[in-house]
Amino acid sequence: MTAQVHGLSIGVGGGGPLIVADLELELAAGEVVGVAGETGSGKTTLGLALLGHLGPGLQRRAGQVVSAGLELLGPSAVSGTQLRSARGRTIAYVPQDPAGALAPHLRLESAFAELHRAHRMEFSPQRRAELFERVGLPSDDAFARRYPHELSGGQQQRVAIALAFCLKPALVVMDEPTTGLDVTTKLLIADLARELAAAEQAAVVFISHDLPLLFRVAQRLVVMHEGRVVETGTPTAILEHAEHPYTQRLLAAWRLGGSPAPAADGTRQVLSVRGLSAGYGDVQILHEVDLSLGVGECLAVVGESGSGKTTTARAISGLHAEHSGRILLYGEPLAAEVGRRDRAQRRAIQYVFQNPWGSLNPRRRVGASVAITAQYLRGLSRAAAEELAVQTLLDVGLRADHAQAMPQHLSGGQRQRAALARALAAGPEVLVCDEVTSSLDASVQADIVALLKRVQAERGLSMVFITHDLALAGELAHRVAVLKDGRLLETGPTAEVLAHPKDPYTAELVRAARLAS
Amino acid sequence: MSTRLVIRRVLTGVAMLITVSVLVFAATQALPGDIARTILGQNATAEQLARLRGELGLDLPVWQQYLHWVGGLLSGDLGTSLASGTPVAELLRVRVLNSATVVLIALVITLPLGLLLGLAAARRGPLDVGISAAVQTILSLPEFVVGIVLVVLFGGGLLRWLPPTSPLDPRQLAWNQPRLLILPIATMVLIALPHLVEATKTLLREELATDYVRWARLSGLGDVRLLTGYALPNVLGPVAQVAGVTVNYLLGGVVAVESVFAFPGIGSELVAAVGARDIVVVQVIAIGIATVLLITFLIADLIGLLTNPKLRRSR
Amino acid sequence: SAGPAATESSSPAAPTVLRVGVVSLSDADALDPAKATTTGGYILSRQLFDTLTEYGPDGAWKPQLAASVTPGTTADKWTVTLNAAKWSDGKPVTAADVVATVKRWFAKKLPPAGSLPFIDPAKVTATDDKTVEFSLKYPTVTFPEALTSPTMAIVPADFDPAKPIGSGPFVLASNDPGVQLAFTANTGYFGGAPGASELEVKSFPDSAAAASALTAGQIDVDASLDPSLVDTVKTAPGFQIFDYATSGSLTWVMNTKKKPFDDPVVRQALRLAVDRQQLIDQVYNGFGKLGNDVFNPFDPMYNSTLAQRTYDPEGAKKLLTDAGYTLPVKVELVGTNNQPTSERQNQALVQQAKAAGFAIDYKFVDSATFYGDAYGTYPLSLSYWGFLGIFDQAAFTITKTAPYNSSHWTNAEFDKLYSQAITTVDDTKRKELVAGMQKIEYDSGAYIVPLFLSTVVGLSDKVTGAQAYPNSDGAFGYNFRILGLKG
Amino acid sequence: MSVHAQHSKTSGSVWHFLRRDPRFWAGAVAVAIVVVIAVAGPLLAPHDPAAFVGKLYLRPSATSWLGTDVLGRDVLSRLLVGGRLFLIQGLTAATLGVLAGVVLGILLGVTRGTTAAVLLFCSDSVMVIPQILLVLLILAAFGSAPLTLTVAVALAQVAYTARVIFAATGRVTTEDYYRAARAVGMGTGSLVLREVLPNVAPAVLVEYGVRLSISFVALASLSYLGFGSGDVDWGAMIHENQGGIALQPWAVVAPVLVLAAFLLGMNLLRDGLARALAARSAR
Ligand SMILES: Nc1ncnc2c1ncn2[C@@H]1O[C@H](COP(=O)(O)OP(=O)(O)OP(=O)(O)O)[C@@H](O)[C@H]1O
Ligand SMILES: Nc1ncnc2c1ncn2[C@@H]1O[C@H](COP(=O)(O)OP(=O)(O)OP(=O)(O)O)[C@@H](O)[C@H]1O
Ligand SMILES: [Mg+2]
Ligand SMILES: [Mg+2]
Ligand code: NI
Repeated sequence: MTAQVHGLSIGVGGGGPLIVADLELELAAGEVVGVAGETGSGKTTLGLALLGHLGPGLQRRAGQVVSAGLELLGPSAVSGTQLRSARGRTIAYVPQDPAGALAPHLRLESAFAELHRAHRMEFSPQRRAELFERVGLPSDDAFARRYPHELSGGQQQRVAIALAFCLKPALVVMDEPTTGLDVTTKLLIADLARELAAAEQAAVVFISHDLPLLFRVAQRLVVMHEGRVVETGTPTAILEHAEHPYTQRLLAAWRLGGSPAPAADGTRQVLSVRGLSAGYGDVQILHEVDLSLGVGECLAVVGESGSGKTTTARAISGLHAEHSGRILLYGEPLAAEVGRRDRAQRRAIQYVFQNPWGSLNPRRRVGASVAITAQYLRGLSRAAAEELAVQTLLDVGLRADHAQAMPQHLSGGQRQRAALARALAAGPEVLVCDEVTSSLDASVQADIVALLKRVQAERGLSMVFITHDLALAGELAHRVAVLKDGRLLETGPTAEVLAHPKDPYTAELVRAARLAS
Repeated sequence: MSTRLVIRRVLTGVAMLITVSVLVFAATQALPGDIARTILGQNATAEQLARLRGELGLDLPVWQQYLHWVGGLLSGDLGTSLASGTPVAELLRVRVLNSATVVLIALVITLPLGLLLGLAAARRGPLDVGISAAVQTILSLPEFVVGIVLVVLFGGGLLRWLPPTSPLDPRQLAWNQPRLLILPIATMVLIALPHLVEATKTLLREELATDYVRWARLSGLGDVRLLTGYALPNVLGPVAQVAGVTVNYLLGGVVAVESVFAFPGIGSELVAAVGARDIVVVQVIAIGIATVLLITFLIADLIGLLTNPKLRRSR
Repeated sequence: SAGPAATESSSPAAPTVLRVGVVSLSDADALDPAKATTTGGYILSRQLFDTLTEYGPDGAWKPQLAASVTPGTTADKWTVTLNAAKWSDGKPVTAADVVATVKRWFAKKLPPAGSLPFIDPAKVTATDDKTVEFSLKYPTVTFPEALTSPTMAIVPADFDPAKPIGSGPFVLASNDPGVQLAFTANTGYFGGAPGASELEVKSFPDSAAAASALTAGQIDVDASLDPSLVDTVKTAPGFQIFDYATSGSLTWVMNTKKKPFDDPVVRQALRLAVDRQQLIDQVYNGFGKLGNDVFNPFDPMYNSTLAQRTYDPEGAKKLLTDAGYTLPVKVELVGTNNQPTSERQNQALVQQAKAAGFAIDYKFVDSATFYGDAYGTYPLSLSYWGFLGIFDQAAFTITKTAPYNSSHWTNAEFDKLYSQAITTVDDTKRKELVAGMQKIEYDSGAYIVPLFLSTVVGLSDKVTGAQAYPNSDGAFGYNFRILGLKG
Repeated sequence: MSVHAQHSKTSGSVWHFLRRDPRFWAGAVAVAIVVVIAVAGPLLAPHDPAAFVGKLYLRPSATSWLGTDVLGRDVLSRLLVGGRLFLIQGLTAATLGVLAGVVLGILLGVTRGTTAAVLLFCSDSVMVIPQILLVLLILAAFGSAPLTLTVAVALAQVAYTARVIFAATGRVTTEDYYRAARAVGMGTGSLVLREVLPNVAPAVLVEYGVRLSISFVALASLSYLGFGSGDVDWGAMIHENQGGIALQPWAVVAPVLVLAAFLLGMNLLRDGLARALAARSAR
């Protein structure tokens, strides 16, 4: 066994809550163990414990961690120099955000040199070149002399992985090493972890909340929930007989699938965008984008991060006036600036924001936030608006008393529902949903998607659904538009685009989405 | 890329200086009554007044007066004191030297000391608690109180170690009269130090909490190396900027400190000039100090730019 | 009656540096003595130049650059003979220089011209190298006294203020406006070499700074010691106090053009509302001489028969109520820092007058504002006056034509007595007339002269030669030539 | 993504944090004592602060507990009386300055555009001049009457507050809830009142604390430099009695102590508040 965790409990301070409870884990050389679990379930805490590190204010309550024959946590744990020399050398860590984790003032080769120096080892450029080659980076010296900020995010992550494997450690802990990367790079990194584990004969702990990815990378899976391991086994075993309700929910969310509700009348155009170009200051982001949306239809706008999805959404909603081109509502051109649109127009198009944490005024009760739309856009009296607000909150699956809560007292999923309620309270015809699920946990994501489907069907809404997840698009949208670098690559019925992508980029996206499932 | 940033920064500085000069100039316009009469006194004849107005350009439209004034400053003609009729340049020569001596010596002491104390305080512990308490206390006190406390302690209140006032002999260079400089400089250092210590501490702490330091720690690097090899190189730029701000505190402190110690510098001259409503002198001092500060900030920012690793290029 | 008492220390031994602290030099210190209006200007004048006459240590005038000043049979003809003095460039001081100086005052309308209305510049003639004849416009018995002011220093015929060549006991070594003046002794001074071979006059922003510099050994003489700080100096080992009463005073000016001071009853009442002894005790730490609302006790003509006015708040109230005023009578007092003790003296008045039925609203303004456009319009203010003979004082501040009469008080009877007295050569007769003038002032004038200030000087024990100059402004009348250093 | 905010139930009020902050309470007590002295002082003063109670510079005695000052007045009584106007002036200056700065900052932050950029640049330029210099410049131009003094101190702060509030407003206007409010068609006035103001309020509160301290420091300094109101106040007491330090140190030390206690207390109070607000908004 490369590493063993035995009966480990970690808590906050002396008497605070337990963050990791009664944890058992065994790791063998060459094996990749995936750790899944929702946010806050204790994944990072476990990962760091494997390096004998506890965050500030955390305390070991019971149990021990033995890595590569060294007791790192426990009653007779090593400390000082011994602990220091074990870290980086026998147990290595790959951080979540490589952009922040690579020291900005060190060239890549200096980072390697520093690591060797810390462990009093001779640094050989060959080893570095070999590792760079293995992780798919240029192995030449010129590249090694670059500074971290001269690399792309994926390249930075690979450098971090190379560094972690550099001193041939027995155990590598990778904490969400793929967050913030696009789908293709994500898969590359996952494959890399698997290859390296086998080639270097190291045990790898791969932490992620991306279940599909873990199924792909891990030989063994550990599902954590509220600090406890609730499920453990091979991916296939878990897929087939998940026991814990939480795991079942996760799996259900993932398998959700399904197809969109039939569109009410796909032929009449509610909204059309003609030759939309937009930018910020001197930088042009969108180039001549054309979109159209039929009544009751759901159009998915898909694209990688930075492709201009949010910008498009804002332009449609009149929140980004710096644009040219025309936006038509039932054939009527809309003013660029929301303030210049009339009330009926403002009411017709409602925007649900990407990030639920910033979209509700933190100084206003949720109910009031919802009521304001009804007051302003429907001209209701205050009392009537508040009544409607409560009703709408109930509609989106919240409780009536949530109207009196402040946004900070709601969870992310609840907030997103509240934000949706705010949009619905206006009685809109078009709902613009900007990655409404991307900042939520997988299980919550599924609920929101189901909710959207329901309200769309019930109210006969048209919807622009923005996402970077093609699979999600398939589930909800009648048609898809693919954006890349601010240009419209292709557009068409969802099924058709998924089945026969015309553009190579779309094909790539489709392939990645398939691989993930 | 980098040169463009530098040029941009320099141009901003110049634009700021112009703005400041306009504001300072505007103060003259606010002055009640007739400047020419103020200079020449109540007995001046109409011709005398007219002649002086011509000389000072008081008959011109305001914007021409401004250009006249700025032109004068640029060509070294700092104008004539309203209260005394002496050329301002002559009036300030010795005082500028004196103040510069004190400020520079204080700066030379403050910078390394501030960094050192900041470094010491960055590591939590009893030292940090002590330093922080002292820093907080001094930060909340007016500058003159710091000076008075030193006088009470060392300048005759309790101990008679040092002269409580600093009447420099203008015929000698200031630093040839060290005993007279000790208390003013000590006060200046005490005024400026806390800002630097506090900023260095905060910057270092922020740096030590970054992901890359944490990762380096998890890769087995030692504490000392983390501080000197990782945190320090990355705070030098921001610290240079803070050091620039330190000059701001020193120059502002000059007013109160020189008054406490009866020190013949621009600060005490400023107070006297304000008492005499000698706006010409006040303006020259204000513009002078603003210029020095803008240049200091410029240098500090350039150091910040040059040490910013994000702007480094591999080649 | 030649030079001062400097002869005793004329041995040219090792250089002795006398360091004098004053409050305070200013940027406005003029090198042209005729334009001197500041402490520094007076100091420069006294060290670099000489006046024809000066007030001596006993307060009486005596010749200075002049060897003698004698009237003719009437007081409108005066003959001045000169001492054998030399300018610092080695040329002798001649009668022509004196004539040129006087003509310069009038040609350039310099302040002395305003103070000497009786001189006709066309009728000032040099009869030989050392003799000048003055034919005055009208008889003036106070001619010698009138020439004592440091602004009336004699300068060379080709005088250039940028390079001040003078006949005085010192020559200028360096001048840093507002910071320090440095002088070296004029060893060939006609009155004997000064006691110190070098003189440094250092500026301090306030008396406290100067006092601590004295006890810290940074200066040898604190020329303007605030009386409140006397004990700091006295208790420090090696230092002493030298003090003497002078004719200077901080005088309250009641503006008779403003209510309520247009009413003489109110003026008398306020005079009773001042506790003069308490002022001396509290503000001046016991240093000072009681004042009686008329000027210059050191003038031989001073009317000492007037009853000393004392604090009588009840009397004041009675005067006011009898005149139909409802108490308290509201008065605005405007003050500035024209002397270190002005502010305190004003504060004390506010307090004292409260008991006498006055509600004084004290407004402090900076000195530029004080002497600005509103000067002369304040109902009540505090002015620094003195060091003038009774006639000069009257001519400057009391008579109808006085240039500095900011009280705007006029009295025909007073003016008549004044013009009679100024032409009366006979001493007893003149004294009678002056007594009449002062009685009028005492009964209905617009000045409150609460006390005469003492000059209080802090000295290191090493300083020798200190003497009182009661009729001169500044420590020793700024005659630093008399001081020496021992050891 | 990385908005893993804790779904903690203890979002807690500011009080929740302040209650357990000993430094905050030390500051609060110090400030409270000084404020009580300033407000009730005139009632407590054993003597008329302008009356002569003995010779000048007397050491403390049974009749005058802190001795007498340069004019023989009771130091304790003057100390007790000297705070009222000082506090009023400081409060007024800070309030005026912050009000003006908040209005300016929010307007600039909400409108943006060229005018705003130019104004902002001007205010940034003003900040190059040390504050005391700025105040003195204003005094030189307008004279040093007490009201001018207060206004000058207030004016010297406007740029700083405007900067801070501008930044805070900027943070609000780039938030989605602000966009949402714009999208329902709220006018600028409503946006400012209903969206911006409530959310910059904590920043305003902290800024007000900072400006209060700075106003008091500036006023005390000016008073010490001789540009005070002319009435009894602590800065002026230090100034007029500095010469007598060796004779009667209490006349200087007492106002220095009161001033120091007050200003230090203000700082502790403000820092405590800032910490609590930060802790709350960290959620
Ligand atoms: N130093 C600490 N002090 C107090 N609580 C902590 C500390 N570190 C973590 N926690 C808490 O412990 C819980 C688990 O944290 P951890 O970072 O291990 O979660 P995670 O599973 O990695 O979540 P994520 O997916 O968001 O990264 C969280 O609720 C967190 O708030
Ligand atoms: N306020 C802004 N100022 C300048 N550039 C901006 C601004 N907002 C966005 N951008 C830039 O515009 C581009 C498109 O941004 P946009 O937010 O539309 O992307 P997106 O497709 O929504 O990405 P994501 O999936 O990350 O939300 C990006 O390169 C981004 O950096
Ligand atoms: Mg984590
Ligand atoms: Mg987006
Ligand atoms: Ni995440």
